[in-house]
Amino acid sequence: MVPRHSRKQIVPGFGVTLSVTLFYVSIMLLLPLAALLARASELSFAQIVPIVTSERVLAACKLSLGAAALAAGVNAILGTVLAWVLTRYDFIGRRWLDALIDLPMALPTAVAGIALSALYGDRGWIGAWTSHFGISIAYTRLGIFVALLYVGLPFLVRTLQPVLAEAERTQEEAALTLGASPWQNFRYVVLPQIMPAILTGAAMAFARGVGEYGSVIFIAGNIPKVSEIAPLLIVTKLEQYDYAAATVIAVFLLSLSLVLLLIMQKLQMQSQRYRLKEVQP
Amino acid sequence: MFPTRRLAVLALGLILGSPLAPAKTLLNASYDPTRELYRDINKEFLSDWKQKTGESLEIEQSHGGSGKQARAIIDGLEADVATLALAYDIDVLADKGLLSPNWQERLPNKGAPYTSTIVFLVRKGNPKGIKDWNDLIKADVGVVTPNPKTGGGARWNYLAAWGYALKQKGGNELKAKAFVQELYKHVKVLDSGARGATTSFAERGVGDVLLTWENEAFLALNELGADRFEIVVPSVSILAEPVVAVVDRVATKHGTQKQAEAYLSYLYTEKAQDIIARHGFRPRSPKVAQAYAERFKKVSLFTIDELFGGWRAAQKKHFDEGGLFDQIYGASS
Amino acid sequence: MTELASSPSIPRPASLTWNLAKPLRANLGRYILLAIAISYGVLILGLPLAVVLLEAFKKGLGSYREALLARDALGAMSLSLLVAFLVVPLNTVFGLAAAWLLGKFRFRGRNLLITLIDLPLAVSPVVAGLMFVLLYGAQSPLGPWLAAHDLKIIFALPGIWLSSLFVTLPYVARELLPLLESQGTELEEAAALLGASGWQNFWHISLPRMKWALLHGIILCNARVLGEFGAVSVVSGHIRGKTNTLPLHIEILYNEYQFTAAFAAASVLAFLALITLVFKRVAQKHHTQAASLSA
Amino acid sequence: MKLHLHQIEKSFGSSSVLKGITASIDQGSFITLLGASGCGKTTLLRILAGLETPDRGTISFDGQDASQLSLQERRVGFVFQHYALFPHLTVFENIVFGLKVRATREQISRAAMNTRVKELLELVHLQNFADRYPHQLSGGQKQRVALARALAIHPRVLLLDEPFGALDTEVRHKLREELKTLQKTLGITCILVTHDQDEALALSDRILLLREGRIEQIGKPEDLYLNPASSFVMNYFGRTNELSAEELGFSLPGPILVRAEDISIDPALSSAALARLHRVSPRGSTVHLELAIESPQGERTLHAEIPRERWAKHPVELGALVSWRINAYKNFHESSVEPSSL
Repeated sequence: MVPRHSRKQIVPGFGVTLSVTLFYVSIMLLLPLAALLARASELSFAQIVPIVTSERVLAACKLSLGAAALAAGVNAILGTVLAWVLTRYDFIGRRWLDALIDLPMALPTAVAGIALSALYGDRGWIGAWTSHFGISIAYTRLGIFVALLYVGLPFLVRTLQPVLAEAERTQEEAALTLGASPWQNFRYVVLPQIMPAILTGAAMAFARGVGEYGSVIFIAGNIPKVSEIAPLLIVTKLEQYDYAAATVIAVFLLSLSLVLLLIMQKLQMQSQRYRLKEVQP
Repeated sequence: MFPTRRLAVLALGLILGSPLAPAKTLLNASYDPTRELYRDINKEFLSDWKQKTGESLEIEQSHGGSGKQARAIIDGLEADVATLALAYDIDVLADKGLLSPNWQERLPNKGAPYTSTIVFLVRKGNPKGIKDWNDLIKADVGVVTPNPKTGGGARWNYLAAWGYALKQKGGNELKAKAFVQELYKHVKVLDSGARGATTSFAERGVGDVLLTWENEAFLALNELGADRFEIVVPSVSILAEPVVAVVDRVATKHGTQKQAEAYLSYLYTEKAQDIIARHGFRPRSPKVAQAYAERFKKVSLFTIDELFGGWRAAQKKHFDEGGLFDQIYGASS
Repeated sequence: MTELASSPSIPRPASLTWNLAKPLRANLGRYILLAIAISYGVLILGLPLAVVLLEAFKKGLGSYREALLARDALGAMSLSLLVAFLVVPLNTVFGLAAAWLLGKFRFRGRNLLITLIDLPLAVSPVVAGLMFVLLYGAQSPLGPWLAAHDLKIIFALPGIWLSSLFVTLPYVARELLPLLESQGTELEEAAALLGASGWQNFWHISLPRMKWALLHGIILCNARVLGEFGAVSVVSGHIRGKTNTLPLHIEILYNEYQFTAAFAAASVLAFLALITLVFKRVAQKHHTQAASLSA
Repeated sequence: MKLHLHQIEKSFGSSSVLKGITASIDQGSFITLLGASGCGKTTLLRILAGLETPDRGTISFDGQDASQLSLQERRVGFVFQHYALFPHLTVFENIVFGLKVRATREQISRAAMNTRVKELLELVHLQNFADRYPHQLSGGQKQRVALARALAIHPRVLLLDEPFGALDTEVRHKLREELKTLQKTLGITCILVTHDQDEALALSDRILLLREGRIEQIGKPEDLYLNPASSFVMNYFGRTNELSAEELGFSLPGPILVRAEDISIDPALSSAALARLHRVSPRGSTVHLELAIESPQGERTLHAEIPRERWAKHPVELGALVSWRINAYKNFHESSVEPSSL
């Protein structure tokens, strides 16, 4: 079956790729999604409300959202610095640091959780040092925050690197010749143009943080209403054979992530609006 | 560098499902603390079964939180036998029609070939001087116990504490709730399962006392170093009865009903009871119990039926949504 | 969500002497930035890796080797590799098709499709596992039919395959999309005008230009499949030696107090990822150098 | 503002781009750095701007060593070939940028900045484009904004890197005039990099012709044109023929270089040297002829350029025989030969 070459696209492959993508997305993605939604919709609205508004669920969701937002915020700042250094400077060990960025992708989240709790526990390298000042990190909300920093960092750095690498150098040179200090050059010329990419990376880190399970449960105290995160709540409900509650919370978390993705989508569009390619000779 | 031949066999076995697997296999879905126990039991049973029937059987093990395993079986994990932490988790399987509701009558001691109890594990030298349950709520004591919502052992811990408070002079529901509430205020970490709690206490140095199965305490001593911890047996505790049952629907489907029943009854034999005692579980057989008398200290034990009217009642009253545990945590934080 | 936008073939960045013309004070700013970046990177990412490696080799090389060659460990590794073998190629083909479609064409519903493809990145792995339990579990509508035909999906390889596939679905697509979008369509149009068929166009013009992003996407997808814990633990029956992937095996080791063995197995995954990534950078560097020499 | 360069050397990796440049540029003059691509002219400009640092050699602004000056203290205006306008800022914000970043240090009031920008917008005829975004402007308009932006900080010297390279010819000529008049009215020193000799001849007070990192010649446009220091310089301006001394009956060593416009043709006289008209191509004010001549070394083509009016007066058909003679020539092997008035 030769795909009909629609007139307007002389670039090939529209038909083929469209059918492959739609088939794959519907089987591998929409079907499981539908199962989740179907199971959740078996509950009447009256049944859903008490689940979602129960104190424990709200506390868990607030915790998951708050910690993920905070971690995404910190990563937005320090991630940008890391991305800037990785694209703009050449220093020994740059390649290793760059490879390290992908570590959270490779290491199973559970292992990261164990390593982080060993690190930040009261007898860990850092934990011992901080408990010296009376601050204990592991098994508190701070521990969750640290785990989400670990999980979220790659998203910022990897989103920013291509944008920084491809940003027009001549604009920065123009700013410098006009007398801007490096900070002013970053603040007024570079930052406004990479802001959409930062926000996109931060939103991804946030979305990933909200859903993170493996690395967090090992370092969080998991005390209901104190340090019990939403994904753990889903698992707990599941193990109490309370499928309804588990699916409802899952759908709630899922719709939240979807909203996030749409916001990010708009950011991406917005960034294309004024960042036009300079006319190449 | 991975043995490709092995990979192929594994893939084949998995994809084609068990019927084509050469020998019949039994899948034993069990809870966390029995990993070491069933490793030894299975070896003995298989050789014993080979002598008796000449059939070379295979047993696969699956371990996890008691509730989690029960859910997995409900969701389709084809376990021929379930050896879980508490009767409630098997009742739930019965509710789903996986086995007959009167499963407890089909094996001696209501399907509990071994028992245990809840004890304390403290740091060597017992720095905080913890002797009994009431010491747990002293100001500077940090308690570690798994989450009763997910862990089987955790629920025995909770009920043991509740039972202790009830059995004190003038003890009543209100006092018991206050005591348990105070106890959980001291809890710093709620791991999902017994093993997680032990690791938090032993490996990561959280808290001062760990509430755990007696058998787990023994295991912790010889695995993590008897020089670092010691066991404190409280004045009164609960008779923890982990239970075993054949999952009829799966066994009949696999045609392993006979082997499954033999496997579980084997647990009651002298040989098995001895292995059970060696792994720190309290044996049912008086003779073996006699032999390990000095290991299992005398402690007055109450049963769940006596104080809580059985597992279904206890689960409903304490652990279900909005139950006493939720209220305790509602008020405490 | 443009997660994991391609980590580019990093062009040779301006060397540190970019603006030495300025007095020391400005360079100080540069070194402070460098210090902040490196210390943050090491603190957040380096130390956990160090802990893993330290614990893995704590009892010396002998026990490290022994841990890796234990029967269950090998079984877990083989299963993980088998799952990766069944997932990565599929996600790669899908990634290529999706990125080509979304990068080269504009059509109604394109944005919705992009958002959908991003979704697995935002969905908690636990929810991903739950979805498949609800879809193929015994209690699901399909349950009885599957049981009747003795088709085991969850608590067996298919379930693990499906959930791993779901979680890593976007990785290749995410890596290629920004690149294809920025590359525009001039070259492909030119090739098409010269009479190149769809496949020739793709094979000779487009593929060579996205080679590195594709390789990076595959590496990440592979690393993620091997490292997936949350989703797989929900659908795997934790049957020893049968449905335990490496991460699950690590959890078992950890729960059996064999901490060194657990970290040893974990270090394998960490090494695998870091080495493939550095290898890619090195190969890329030679490639770009070779290209610039011949240009 | 006196700008002095002394022995500037610069190399990138193994290739040395500037091999010792010494020159001094006085206040208010319009200098062009002319040369083929790769001769180091842009690098030299960037070194002047402080965007690159020389490996060796010094630059001084009014006697002050530039390497001590921060980019801000240098106060240099720089116009890029591709404008380098800030796409996320309006025309107004682009132009005011240089003032805004130094406002705090040099106490420039908001009002002063506004008037300065308005002034500049008038100067470049973009009064009512203040709040447009760069992507809404034409190439010419963009370059004017870049020019205004560079001038905003009252720069001591204005550096332009092939500013008109990306523009079409008609806009290019218009902007050249504007730049020339602007430079004269403001009396600001300008240094412009170009590879287009017409542009250099039209704009410069003095031309600095570069070849492979060295200065080939510095001088007024007419000097370089009329008395080039070397065959390279002569070749660079206009089309030049290379003839051997024997062909012309001279007793000079080395080749004789004759500019196309120094060759004139007459109706075929038996005594004069003969050539066959091979091709005619009119080029605006002049007509370009290609003549085929016999010489001891075989068939050779000669390029001649004659004013359009003379060609109109006595045209020659293709293929006809004509006699030709040279009115001026150059020979670079003795130092003092005068253009012989043959």
